[in-house]
Amino acid sequence: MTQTTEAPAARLTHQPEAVAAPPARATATFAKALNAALADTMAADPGVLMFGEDVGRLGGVFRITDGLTARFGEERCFDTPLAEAGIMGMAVGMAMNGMKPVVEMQFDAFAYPAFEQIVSHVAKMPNRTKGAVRLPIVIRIPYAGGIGGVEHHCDSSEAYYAHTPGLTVLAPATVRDAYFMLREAIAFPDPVVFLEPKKLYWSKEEVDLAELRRTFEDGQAPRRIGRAVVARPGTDATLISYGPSVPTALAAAAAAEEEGRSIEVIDLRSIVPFDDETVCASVRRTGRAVVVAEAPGFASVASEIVARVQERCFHSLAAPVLRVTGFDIPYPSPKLEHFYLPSVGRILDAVDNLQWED
Amino acid sequence: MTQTTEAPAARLTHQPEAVAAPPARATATFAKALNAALADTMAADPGVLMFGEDVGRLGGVFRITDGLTARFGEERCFDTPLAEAGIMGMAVGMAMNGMKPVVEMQFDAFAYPAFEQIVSHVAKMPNRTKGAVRLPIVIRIPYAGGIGGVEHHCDSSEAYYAHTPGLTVLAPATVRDAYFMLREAIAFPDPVVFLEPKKLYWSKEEVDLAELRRTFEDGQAPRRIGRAVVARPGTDATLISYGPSVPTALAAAAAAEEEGRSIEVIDLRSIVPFDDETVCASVRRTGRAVVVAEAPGFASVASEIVARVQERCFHSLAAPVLRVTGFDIPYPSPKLEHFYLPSVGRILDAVDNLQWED
Amino acid sequence: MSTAINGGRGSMMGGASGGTPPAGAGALLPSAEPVQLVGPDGQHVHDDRYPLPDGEQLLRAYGCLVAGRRINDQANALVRQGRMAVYPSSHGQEACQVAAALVLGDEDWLFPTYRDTVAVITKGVDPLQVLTLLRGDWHGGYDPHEHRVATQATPLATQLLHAVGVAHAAKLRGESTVVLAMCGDGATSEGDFHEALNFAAVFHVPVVFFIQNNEFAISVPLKNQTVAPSLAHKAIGYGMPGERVDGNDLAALLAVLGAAVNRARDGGGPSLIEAHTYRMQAHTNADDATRYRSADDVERWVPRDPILRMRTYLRALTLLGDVGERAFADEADAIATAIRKGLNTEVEVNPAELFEYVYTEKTTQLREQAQQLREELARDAAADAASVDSASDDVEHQGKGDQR
Amino acid sequence: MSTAINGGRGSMMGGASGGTPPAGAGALLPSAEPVQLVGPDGQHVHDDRYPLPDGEQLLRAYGCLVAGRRINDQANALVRQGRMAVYPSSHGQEACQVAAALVLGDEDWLFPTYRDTVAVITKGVDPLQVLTLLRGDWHGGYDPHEHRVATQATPLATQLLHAVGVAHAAKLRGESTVVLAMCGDGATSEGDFHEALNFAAVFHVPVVFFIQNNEFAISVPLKNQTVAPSLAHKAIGYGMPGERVDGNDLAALLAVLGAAVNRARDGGGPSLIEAHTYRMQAHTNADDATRYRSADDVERWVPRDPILRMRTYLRALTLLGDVGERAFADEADAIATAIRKGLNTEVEVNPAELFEYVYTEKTTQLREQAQQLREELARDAAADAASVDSASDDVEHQGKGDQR
Ligand SMILES: Cc1ncc(C[n+]2csc(CCOP(=O)(O)OP(=O)(O)O)c2C)c(N)n1
Ligand SMILES: Cc1ncc(C[n+]2csc(CCOP(=O)(O)OP(=O)(O)O)c2C)c(N)n1
Ligand SMILES: [Mg+2]
Ligand SMILES: [Mg+2]
Repeated sequence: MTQTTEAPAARLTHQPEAVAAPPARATATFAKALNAALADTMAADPGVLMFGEDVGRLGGVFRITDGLTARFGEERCFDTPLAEAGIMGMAVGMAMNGMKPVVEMQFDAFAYPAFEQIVSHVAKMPNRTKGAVRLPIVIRIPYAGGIGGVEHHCDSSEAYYAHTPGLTVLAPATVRDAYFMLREAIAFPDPVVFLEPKKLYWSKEEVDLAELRRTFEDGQAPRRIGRAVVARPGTDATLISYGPSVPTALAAAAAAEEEGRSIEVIDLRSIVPFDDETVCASVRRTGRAVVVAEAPGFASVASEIVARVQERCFHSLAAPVLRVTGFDIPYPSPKLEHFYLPSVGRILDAVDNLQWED
Repeated sequence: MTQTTEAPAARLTHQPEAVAAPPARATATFAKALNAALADTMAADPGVLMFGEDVGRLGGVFRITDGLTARFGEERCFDTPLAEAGIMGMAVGMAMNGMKPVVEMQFDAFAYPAFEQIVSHVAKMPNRTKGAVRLPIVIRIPYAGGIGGVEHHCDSSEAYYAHTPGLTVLAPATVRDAYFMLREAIAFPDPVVFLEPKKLYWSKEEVDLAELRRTFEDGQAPRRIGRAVVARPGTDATLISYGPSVPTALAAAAAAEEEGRSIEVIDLRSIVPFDDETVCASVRRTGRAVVVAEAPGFASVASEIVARVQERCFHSLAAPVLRVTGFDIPYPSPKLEHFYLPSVGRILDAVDNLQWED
Repeated sequence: MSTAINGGRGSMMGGASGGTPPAGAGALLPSAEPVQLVGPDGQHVHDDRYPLPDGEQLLRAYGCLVAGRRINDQANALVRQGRMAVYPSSHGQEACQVAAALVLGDEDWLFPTYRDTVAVITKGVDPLQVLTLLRGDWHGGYDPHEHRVATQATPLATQLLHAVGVAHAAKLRGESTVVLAMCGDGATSEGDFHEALNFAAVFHVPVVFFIQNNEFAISVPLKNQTVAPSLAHKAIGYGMPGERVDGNDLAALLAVLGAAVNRARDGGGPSLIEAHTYRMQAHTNADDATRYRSADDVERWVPRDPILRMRTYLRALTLLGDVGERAFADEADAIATAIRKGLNTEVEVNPAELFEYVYTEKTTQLREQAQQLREELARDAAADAASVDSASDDVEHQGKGDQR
Repeated sequence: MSTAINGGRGSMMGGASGGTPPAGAGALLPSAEPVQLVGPDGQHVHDDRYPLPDGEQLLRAYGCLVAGRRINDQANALVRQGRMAVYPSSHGQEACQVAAALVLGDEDWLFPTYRDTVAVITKGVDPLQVLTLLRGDWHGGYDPHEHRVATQATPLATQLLHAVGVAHAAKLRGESTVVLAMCGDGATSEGDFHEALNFAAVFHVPVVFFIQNNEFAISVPLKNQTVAPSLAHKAIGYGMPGERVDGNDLAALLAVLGAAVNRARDGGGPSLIEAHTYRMQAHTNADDATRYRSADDVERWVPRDPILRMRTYLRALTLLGDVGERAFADEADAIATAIRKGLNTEVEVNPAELFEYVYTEKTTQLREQAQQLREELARDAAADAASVDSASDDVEHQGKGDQR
């Protein structure tokens, strides 16, 4: 079954805000920023299509496509039959034939039926044809947990995509990045797996979406694909994170400050391509690093980050690079998920274990 | 399309041997050992079934199921319609209802249509039911490259499975292990992804398959699931490898010996569960390590090994743990694959880069 | 408390004769109109192929129908009260739910979806165990083997293949088990639906595929799902018979499903039954159905309610009187009360269990991780004990989760 | 050298009238027997719905047929000589191959499988580029946009969805493009087949699904693939018409496929055509068909050869004489010679290209890896130059690959 934004589970970490209430200053939720990015792109480029399950009249179970059918018509934003391989395969054909399809996989685990299409075609078609066929497809996936969702609704599936050459894998963590990165993804000539942390959908920032649009359309938004950002500067250790774990990492850094430790937090934003430069510059400065990610740790993106950092910054490291990740178990049921998710406490424990001499 | 063993591509690294010719001493190929393991298990346990595409009369495109239908009947070894999710899903139901299905996915990339069944059910059903439903399924996957295969026939897909909690992931590298590990996998109560390196199918060892059967059935074969093995002892550095890369690692160690370096080679055999003990004991002794694996390196099993080793052996390391893996590109076409595959030269280069003071 | 609302009895339809299985290719096509035996007005409609189940059977099934509706109502109430996260109601589809379970014997398997809670309970599973999933303590709350009811499948259509496997295994062992596998109209679009029907037909295994066509897949109406003459028309493409049935007509459902089960048990192979019904409520409580359909659309289905017509029919034949009605209502109340009580009792969750069932034997890695969590929780508990202020209750723990 | 064996002309069938599209649910079912217009004896068989294509068309198509057989023969020879790794031959299926390409115009797309090399060449793609895949220099050798021919799909049935997408995009832009998508009998069992047909029907897009039922999927005979009355019977389950055609009858194929293409172009939506044919050779040269079928089985199909009957027909009508036959044979020879020459020329592969097309713009990681390989190869070359003994030829490099 499927939970939607209207009445999320009682135990949600982030309660949805009443979207209708006009705020004193311009604020927007993560969800609304994505919605605006889609609308603005569709307005600007008639080749952009949005389709998937329930994305039409309903506006998607998370309302990310709210209003798009009404505004752009059923030919541009539409529901498909219930079949993910079908959605993905049709997107491949549309992209071959001049369109820029954006598809929504309703939840992370429901992208798995499309896995063959993603791995054997979306990722490989450009290479197979020596670039004669480019596939400007964006695969939007509401992903990861922390929303009290039932089984199959909370998988962190980024490793499957990040391991697959040919895919570009993004995971925004802020409202601004949600807007800019989705627009950048749709404009990108290659297929992008766009991971939307479900638990951040209702997070809010003071941003003016109209201003973001102008910034982007004026070419003033700096590139984010392949560019990590220092989300909080610090000097003693580096937390490397992305997507749903970034706010947790920031909270941990704030808590550490109270204990007198200055922690730098890096928000990767782009998992593939990976920004070695920003990450390594930070670790070389701090000499200590912890990778924070929600997916099970084994053979994960977190493993990759640890591997890269120790390969490249070995002599700067005062301690092994540690990981705070999900356990190597299936994502737990709602009442147990808080035992699973990386928490501030667990991150601070890892930081404590970075072999401090003092 | 599909290539079979009868007349493999002209440029194969390992040419198939004429199986019919009676050898002077008892020898067997990797393929024959797998075939014998299946036959012996089916003879011993009537609940074991073997099915998939072309595994019946044809005996599988690699002949691993040769003779099983003739010997055990069409009810025990049979062809299915051409649908991998169907094969996997039916196996789940059969396992729920008391059988021990062994399924063959014809080639690595052709297991992708079954990905949802594997990740959302095979891996999760036992946990979902608190152990009330166990799934003793073996998913045999002829995997990886080095055989001059066309696109989709040479993927190294182990990371997808190794990252998925609930799966046990094995990759034998020797004829003996092929026999023992397949038998152990079928006897195992949990689902096993059994990766058969295609390029080793025609490799040969002096083994007496009847003796292996007796050893196994007498309970004399030591457990291999979760147990790595030191394939070649050494003192200066450790090569950590599995499946198709083990022979390459061994060849590199042999070449290094000529240059005066003593290299230990570990054959993991079991990717999940991972044998930290054997691996870390070796690296703590040698102080240097290179991980060798054929899959693209990013977010791979190799990444995991690097991450674990540096987490656990940090203070024993004289140099960063390095990786020799496939590039982060789709598996190349036959005439280009030798540029992609980890080679002795590349491994020795990596060993050279382990910051030797001498 | 006996939780099986059919009292744990075996198949009501066992041995009852149903329609004769048709022979020949054309005969694989469904009838032009869905089979109906009792119309919305409560009158018997004659059908050559399907005799009306006898009054005794119908009466018993009617009791299950009343209980089924009560379970839906109670579950909805519990969601409103915050005791369950979400409930996909089968309100309006209870005739399908009840019939699917009642045509099966104890030796038969049921493969339900998330929406088929009432069917699962009718087959004998303890309601409280069923609702574990929705309460959020674990992914599945019952042992599938106990009543031969698979876990309620979320990934659409995947369970149909498991059903084929269970039937195939039974057939290989020469058992007489039949498997009834349920799915929705939306799920028929998935590749797994196709593969399941084809495998079942090729291996000629005893599976009855039962589609509850309730006209919606969340917000997507049937016309966006298929333009086939009917979903039952898909059957011929696999070489199995397809049949359509009024999904709000308990009598027709018992007859048609019963015949299909008998046919399967007698070695006649699989079949596909499409029930025409309607999802009267939102997809789940979290859904806002007003965004995609009007109250009028829903209103049209009210007179076709499955309980209403069966009640009219049974009362007209005086098989059902006030006393009987009261008895059924009391039975339903008892189940509802048990559910309410059970769900209002807080259940302890044990984090150690997270690592317990991933493998039969814990891997070294999971042993380490379990140990890590144990230590962390012990540290937290010690810290909590030390500081009166920072006592962490459960909600805190989850809501912020971030307190060290 | 002109490589298009139909001389790069547009659709032969453009505007030719075909069978009238049937209306109503029952009319979605295929005819009881496959449509046949010219029997194995070379005689015209009358069919009310499908007029015989005119002699001029048939003659031209016959020339393509002769060329198609020659291409299969030549490719098989090249595999035996070790110039190609493997070739999945369409020997015996050339009428399907040729018809699939000839019914399409330049604006139309063809979606072929690995076995459809002859169709690809007939649609206009340079044979040498087509055979790149099988020679092993790259995964695909031609630009799909040039002749509107997709890459030859290996993962079964996946391409059918791409075909739907291409058609959908064309329809949204109001173009008159039709897409013809091919697959085998085995591929119909895959979930993607189901999803593609359903999507095409729901979105009412101009796709003709063309199944070459050659009775085998590698070693698996049709009866293990389906027990449906025919594969074309699957069409009604999606609400599209299904049709069966003699797959060795070039005339019937041109008529039936032509009608389906016209229907699609005129907004009539998708359809499913099943051609009954036979895979006369092994699955590929690497396969040993004697393990699963007898020479007798194959022998039975020899008299039904598509070339034989069309030749008899055309010669009887004196549309084809010795001069014409010689001209066709010469054309076919020229193509075969070009292929042979091309494949006997060693092609340089450039390892730098490995990193070139994965992304439009190389990632930092790929730039690093490309650099690494460049350095490694430079070192190897230097080492080779230094040591006369260790000169690595290509085979060495791959065969052992392990020399430093
Ligand atoms: C593979 C997969 N994709 C998407 C979903 C999300 N989802 C849950 S229920 C649903 C609609 C199902 O409709 P239908 O099959 O008609 O059943 P109903 O809910 O009407 O009973 C969707 C899209 C899912 N559970 N599984
Ligand atoms: C998804 C997938 N599974 C398995 C294969 C391996 N395979 C290649 S061809 C083939 C048989 C296909 O049979 P059919 O569709 O009848 O086409 P034909 O070869 O007869 O032309 C198989 C099983 C594949 N290519 N793709
Ligand atoms: Mg529905
Ligand atoms: Mg075939």
